[in-house]
Amino acid sequence: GGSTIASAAGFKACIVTDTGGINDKSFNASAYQGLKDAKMVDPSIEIDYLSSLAETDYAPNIRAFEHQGCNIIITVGFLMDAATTAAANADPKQKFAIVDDAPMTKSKNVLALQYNTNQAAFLGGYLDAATSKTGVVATYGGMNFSTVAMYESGFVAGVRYYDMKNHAKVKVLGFTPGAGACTLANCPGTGTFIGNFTDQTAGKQDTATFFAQGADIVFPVAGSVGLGSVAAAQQAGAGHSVTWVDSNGCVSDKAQCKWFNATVAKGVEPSVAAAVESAFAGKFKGGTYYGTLANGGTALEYNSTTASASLKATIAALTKGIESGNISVNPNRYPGTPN
Amino acid sequence: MSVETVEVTKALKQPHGRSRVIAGIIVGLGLFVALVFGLGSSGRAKSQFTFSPVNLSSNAPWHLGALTVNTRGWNVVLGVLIIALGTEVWVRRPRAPMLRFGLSSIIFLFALLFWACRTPGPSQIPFVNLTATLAGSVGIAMVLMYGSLSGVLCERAGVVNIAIEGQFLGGAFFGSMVVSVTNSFLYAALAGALFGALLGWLLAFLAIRYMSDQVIVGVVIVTMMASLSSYLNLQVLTPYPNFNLGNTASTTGIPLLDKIPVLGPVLFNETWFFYLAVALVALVSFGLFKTRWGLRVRAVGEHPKAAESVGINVARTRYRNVIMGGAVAGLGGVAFMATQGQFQPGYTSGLGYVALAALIFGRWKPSGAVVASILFGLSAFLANGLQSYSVPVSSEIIGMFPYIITIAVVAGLIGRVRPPAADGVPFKRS
Amino acid sequence: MKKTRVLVTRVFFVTTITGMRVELRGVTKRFGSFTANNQISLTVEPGQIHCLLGENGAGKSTLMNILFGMLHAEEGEIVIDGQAVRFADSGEAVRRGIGMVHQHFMLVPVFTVAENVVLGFEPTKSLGRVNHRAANDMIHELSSRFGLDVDPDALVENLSVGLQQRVEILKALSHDAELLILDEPTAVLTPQEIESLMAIMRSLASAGKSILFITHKLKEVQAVGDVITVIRHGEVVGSVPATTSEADLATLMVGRDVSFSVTKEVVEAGPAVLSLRDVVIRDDRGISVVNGVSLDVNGGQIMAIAGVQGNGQTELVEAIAGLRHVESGTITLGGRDITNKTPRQILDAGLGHVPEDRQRDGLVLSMSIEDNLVLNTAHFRPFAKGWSRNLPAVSSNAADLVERFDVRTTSITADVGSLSGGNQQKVIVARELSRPLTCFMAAQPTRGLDVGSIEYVHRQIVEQRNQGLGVLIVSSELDEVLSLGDRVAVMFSGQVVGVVDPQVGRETIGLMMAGAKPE
Amino acid sequence: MKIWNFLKRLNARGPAATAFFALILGFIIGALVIIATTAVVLNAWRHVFSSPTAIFSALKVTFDNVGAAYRAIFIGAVGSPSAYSHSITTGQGWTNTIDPLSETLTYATPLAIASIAVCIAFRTGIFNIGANGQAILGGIAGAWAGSMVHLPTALHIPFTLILGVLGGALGGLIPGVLKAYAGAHEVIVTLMLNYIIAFFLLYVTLSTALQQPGQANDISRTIDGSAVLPPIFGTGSGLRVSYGLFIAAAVVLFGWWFLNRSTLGFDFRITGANPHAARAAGINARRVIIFVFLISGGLAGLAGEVQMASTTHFVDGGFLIGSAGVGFTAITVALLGRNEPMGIVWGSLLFAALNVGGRTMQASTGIPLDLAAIIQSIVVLFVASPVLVKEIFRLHTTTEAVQLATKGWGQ
Ligand SMILES: Nc1ncnc2c1ncn2[C@@H]1O[C@H](COP(=O)(O)OP(=O)(O)OP(=O)(O)O)[C@@H](O)[C@H]1O
Ligand SMILES: Nc1ncnc2c1ncn2[C@@H]1O[C@H](COP(=O)(O)OP(=O)(O)OP(=O)(O)O)[C@@H](O)[C@H]1O
Ligand SMILES: [Mg+2]
Ligand SMILES: [Mg+2]
Repeated sequence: GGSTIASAAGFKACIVTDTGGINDKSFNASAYQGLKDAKMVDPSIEIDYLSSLAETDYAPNIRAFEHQGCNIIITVGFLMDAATTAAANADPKQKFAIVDDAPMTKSKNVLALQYNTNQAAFLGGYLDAATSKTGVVATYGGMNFSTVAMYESGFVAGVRYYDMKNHAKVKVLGFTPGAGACTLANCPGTGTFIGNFTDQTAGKQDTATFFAQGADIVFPVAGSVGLGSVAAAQQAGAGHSVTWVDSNGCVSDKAQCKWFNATVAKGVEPSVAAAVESAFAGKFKGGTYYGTLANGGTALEYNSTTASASLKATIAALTKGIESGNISVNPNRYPGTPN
Repeated sequence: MSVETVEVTKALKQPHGRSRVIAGIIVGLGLFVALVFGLGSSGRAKSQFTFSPVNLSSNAPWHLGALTVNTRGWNVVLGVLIIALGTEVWVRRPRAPMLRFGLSSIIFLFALLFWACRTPGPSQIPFVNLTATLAGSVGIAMVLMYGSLSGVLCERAGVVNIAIEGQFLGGAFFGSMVVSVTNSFLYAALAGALFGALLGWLLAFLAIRYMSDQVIVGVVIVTMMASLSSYLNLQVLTPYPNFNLGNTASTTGIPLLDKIPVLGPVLFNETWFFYLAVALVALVSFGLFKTRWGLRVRAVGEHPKAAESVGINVARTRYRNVIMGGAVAGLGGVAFMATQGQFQPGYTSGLGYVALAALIFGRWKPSGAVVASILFGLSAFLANGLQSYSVPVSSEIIGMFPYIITIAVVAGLIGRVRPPAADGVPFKRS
Repeated sequence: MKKTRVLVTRVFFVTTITGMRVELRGVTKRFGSFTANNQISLTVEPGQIHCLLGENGAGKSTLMNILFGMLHAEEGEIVIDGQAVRFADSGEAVRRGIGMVHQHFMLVPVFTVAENVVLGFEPTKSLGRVNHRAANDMIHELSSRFGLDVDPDALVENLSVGLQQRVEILKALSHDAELLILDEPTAVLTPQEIESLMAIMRSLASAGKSILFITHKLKEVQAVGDVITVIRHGEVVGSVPATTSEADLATLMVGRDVSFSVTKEVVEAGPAVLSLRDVVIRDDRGISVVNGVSLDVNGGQIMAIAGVQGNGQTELVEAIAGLRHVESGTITLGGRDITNKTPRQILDAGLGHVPEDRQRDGLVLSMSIEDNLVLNTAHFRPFAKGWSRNLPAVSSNAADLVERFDVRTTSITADVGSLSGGNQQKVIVARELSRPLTCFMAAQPTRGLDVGSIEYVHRQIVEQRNQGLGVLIVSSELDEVLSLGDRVAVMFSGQVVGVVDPQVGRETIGLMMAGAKPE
Repeated sequence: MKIWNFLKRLNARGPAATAFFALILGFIIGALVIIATTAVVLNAWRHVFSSPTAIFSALKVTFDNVGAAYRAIFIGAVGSPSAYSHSITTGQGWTNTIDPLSETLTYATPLAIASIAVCIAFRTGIFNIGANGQAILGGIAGAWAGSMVHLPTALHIPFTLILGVLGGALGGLIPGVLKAYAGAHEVIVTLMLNYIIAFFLLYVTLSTALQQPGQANDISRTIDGSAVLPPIFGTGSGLRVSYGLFIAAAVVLFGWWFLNRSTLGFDFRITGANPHAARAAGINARRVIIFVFLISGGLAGLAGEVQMASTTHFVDGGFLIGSAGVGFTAITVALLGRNEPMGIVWGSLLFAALNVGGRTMQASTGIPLDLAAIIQSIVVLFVASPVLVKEIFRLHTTTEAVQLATKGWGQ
């Protein structure tokens, strides 16, 4: 658990997690990790967390930290948008950073951390397409949120790009991009969505279905639901694998490492750490931070993938291309392989 | 007297009113299938059945190709089939109309799948894999079997065990810890069963010794386990992640049998938790209805005073059964964990309560519980499976299906099936 | 045949006609502050039929349950053939040769006769399987030995009460009882069945078995008893020979003189207030239990329906009260058709109803006396003002009725459950009679009541009749029917065998109760 | 021993005392849970094996940790004594001082309402486990009325409240009808409905006009200011306790009147205590069952509405889900309050204090908030078994086991 009773002295960075708690092996965990990283860099930084059991806890949790004299308060997720904005307006001197959310109303003392995950997901899609034995890969989401769909859209783009470049016919199941580009404001698309971020059973069943349809790699964008995919891969046996999201699967979940071939990471840790350090250095500025491949705000991390050195080289090249903007991550730019 | 007996058996037909309602609903389903899924789809549309199992390593020597059928024709046939079931209920008023209802809803879901995977059509997936579907359902069905079997043991002795969900959670939690440490599912199973038994004892202790309201105690045990497991998850599993490695049990195929097409991979290539469940069902079934033990248990559940008057120790019998029931439910939790992997707070998502419904559906008989579990398992799996076909129904609505079916079944049944007479009634030693 | 013999004898003690001498010494049993048995001593000799007589709640069943090991006495001891014994549970009592037929049957309805008889002492095969064959053989053997035949494979729930009782007796005998306890076995039997039961008792006694026989019916005591022990409020008030006169016995029981005859002044019958026409009713299992009953109850007249339990009276009463669906036929109350109307409508039409099972249908035991006295009138003035209850009115009403109907209680706010059976009955009668009525209907109005209370309830009923109210009584007590009824309708298997004048005498009516048409 | 005798005398008064002792037991077991799961404490005890003298330090560590936890709960729920003395002497900083109390009341408000809902059902022999689902429906209905309909405050607040009630009543109608006409056991039906309603909540917040514009997430529109239940001390104060408190008070009064003084409530109690007698007394069981569910559901819905309108002002996919479920806590509160409206007032204040204080405990000691829930369920286990409590404390009274008459499956 968190640290011991607060002392107003010294610099204090605090995080209010949403109902997922700091053990969700997803962005609550990553955000907390970001605080720890910051403490690594500068041990004089005190850190603390509060997890919320309900939306009604957000406001009081934030207030509790204000009373404890936290210098910067990190909040996680769109649900805390309202509470954060309210608190921010009530106390303009209090610094806030909110993870993975585009605030409805901007405020000077709130830094919104957002991530163009489709860039790294593009690489993930390319990797999976290239390493798939069956020529079928699949993805599914927790709920059809733009933050979720953005991963899937990038993933599909990556697969299609692979097919186009290598005249391959790798199919991708589970997500069909809608017309138009995918932005954090709006990322159109339809496909398989579990309906929540917790029901492992459903995740396992959908994954089993995908496997039954010939897929051998699955890319779940659904928080702990993804663990169901891992279970399914274990049962389906060798040759089946999972590409993980948000935070490195082999770190958050060592035991399962061999089932993860890679992780499309959302750079929550570095961005949160950066926010804290800037505040510590007194250089904090409100506004929006966009995580990209370029600034490490999103990245493809290899786990147990069988990818060859040459493939990794190609992917490195693609990374450059995306950073420079020469390669688009919009799936609609590439012809898809019809199912 | 013998005359009366005859009359009674005659009288056991269901009352008109309700059978007709059920029949109406079934026929409605059938019409919907025939019209929407059948005639609704274009005449050219085709749907595919495939049979090859997912796990290629245990792939069978056989290879069944895909079965391609005309969507419209096939669904019309299925629709007519359902309608037939409905009319049978209407006319014959059979004793188990809800069984017909269960079958109809399964057929309905299959028809829906066929319709969803039709080509040309919106779905990316042009086929339904029967083997995978059945195999997946068996996973859930197994857990439900453990749950409802636990229910049978408790309620036949006259104690309502509504805490099954809690025993699932407890079993899953400790099972997951033990297996993570010892890497042996045997120990995990023992730990889970032990903890389940402990919860069973708690229920028995309060319900029998202190005559507390069994339903209340049961529900509170569930909430207690929910909060306790979530608490321990944060206090123990977070700091020590290798207490929750979440390795799943491997399947062990039964030689030869697992080579049978379709059935092989579904029934004879399972984890030993599944085989154990089947064995337990057979065992309890035999015990309850053939042996002295069973006769006495049922007497206690039907008329405890009478049992006591012939020197049967009601309290002891109930303790024994409720504790056994708890152990079985705990096992169920481990079995669940063994197929789902890593423990998450509240990840049994109400299966324990569905198991109760299965128990009622199965008329407090182990054999009935099996049938019910399979029906519920299938419906739950199909409902989830739907999400991978882009059906024009939002996933939230689809998610409701299994629970809606459960309610329908329970609503259709209670008052017609007869629970043990003293079920849930505390016994005061005169 | 031989094989099964072996089986039987292996499981059941070999019958030895030795007889048994049972002594109770200073037995005392308390329930909380209430003493149900106080220093009770009595002796049963081998081959003796020993009768226990006493008011309701005098403590008879309690005493028997102690002897049978189901209850444990605070003081005193049980001595069998000279040696003191202590039974942890009734199983031990049974093994020691004591059998009991309980006042409330101890049979599992969904089990077969055989299963019920062997329960607790099951003959088994390999793997602990129950040996049904051996069980059946054993039952056949007993049936033939004591002339109690019943189909071992029949489900008990499908048996008539009389047959169920046979099963109880078989059960007791099957364990080779030397002492047989019969707790009010005759309450639910036809005169004929009672006769055969008494024959059985005599034969058992002559076979050397001792019998403890509990009943409220003085005639029976005199018919079969050797010795009669009378208990009042938990204490033995005397042991007397069977030759003692009814009057003396009654006085012993109640502690004062009791008048058996009900004095009825002559009132000429008014018009019909309640009439049934071709009424047909099905029971819960869908079997038609009342088929085509037509009947008229006139004002100022008591129509008494006689008949053995389970011949449709219960369902008939429920149907009249609107608690059971009428398949066909019509019921009119005061000229209004009340067929299949709701209980509410029927109550408002002026039907007073004293239900057969008072604690189930008549009272809410966990509620106060005053609330129970307005159970079905709480919605009306003066007990309600708009949507609120008028509690002062409720209390004054209770105070008044408790006084008028002599309900023995400490306070009107006490739970009805804490009242004695008879007083509970008085509460119901008081409630029903305190409403404006067209017809008063009472089912088994004095079942389980002692002579004192019976006397009181009867007087109330006759009073109503004298004031011109139509009264319908359903009773399985022949004496009650004869002493109360102006007309007696006898029901058998769902039909009215005939409506006769009570003067025709108990034999005729007894025969009619067994189905014989009146000549 | 004086205190002991006092307690015994208290206990002679019956139920209240049972609850009191159950509470003590709850805290004791809670302490054991803390001890068994806190590393430092366990380490301290491990040393005892090596050097027995270490037992004192071990005890100290134990008491420090447990003490810290429970102190935090108290401070978080009631406020810190020092703060009070400071405010009293200087008259300053009252807002911060009473903020904990305000939070406790804020949490207790919907809890009390929902508990009355559950209690009325219990007293009729019906176990409404679906109160939570009904509360969610109430919240949804309220969110709709508050955000999609625009009215002046004077009309808007009543309108949203009524919609909340209707929403909950609708949720109650389903199990009511199924029980009355099909004899379906309410426990299973309402349990399943809770899951269904959770999905429905996601559906409306994701796929209907109620979804927050410009949001792809499962979050509803925010209700108009005119529909918000305003804080008693004004928005500026930062104290959240709202006028919903008075609604709760009204509901408690209603509950008391309904159960003890109304004719319909009398019918309910008769039906609950003895359905057969009720039928014979001309009470229409079906009507009663449906009314119970309408009233119970309606109140539950009101609870959800009040919670939404006085705290978050919107609903989202997690509204009252899981550990947040006021409707579930309400069951335990109703039991704790022995199904008496006054008892429920105390019960909800107590459990609210536990949850609110639990937040502070988690903040300052890192012990998870779930501990509060654990303590609560243990308390109820004991409350449901008064005889056990008496045996543990060697007390002799006449109070019988809780009479809730939840029926078996029969109906
Ligand atoms: N189950 C019980 N618990 C507590 N007290 C009881 C119980 N049953 C009876 N009593 C008390 O014992 C007293 C005697 O009850 P009982 O039923 O024996 O009366 P009774 O002798 O049968 O009178 P009646 O002839 O009117 O039935 C009653 O006043 C009653 O208060
Ligand atoms: N379990 C009990 N708890 C409290 N009081 C009881 C209990 N059982 C019986 N009594 C009371 O003890 C007294 C004796 O009851 P018992 O059944 O022996 O009377 P009885 O002589 O058999 O009457 P009846 O002729 O009606 O059978 C009654 O007042 C009864 O109410
Ligand atoms: Mg008796
Ligand atoms: Mg009595």
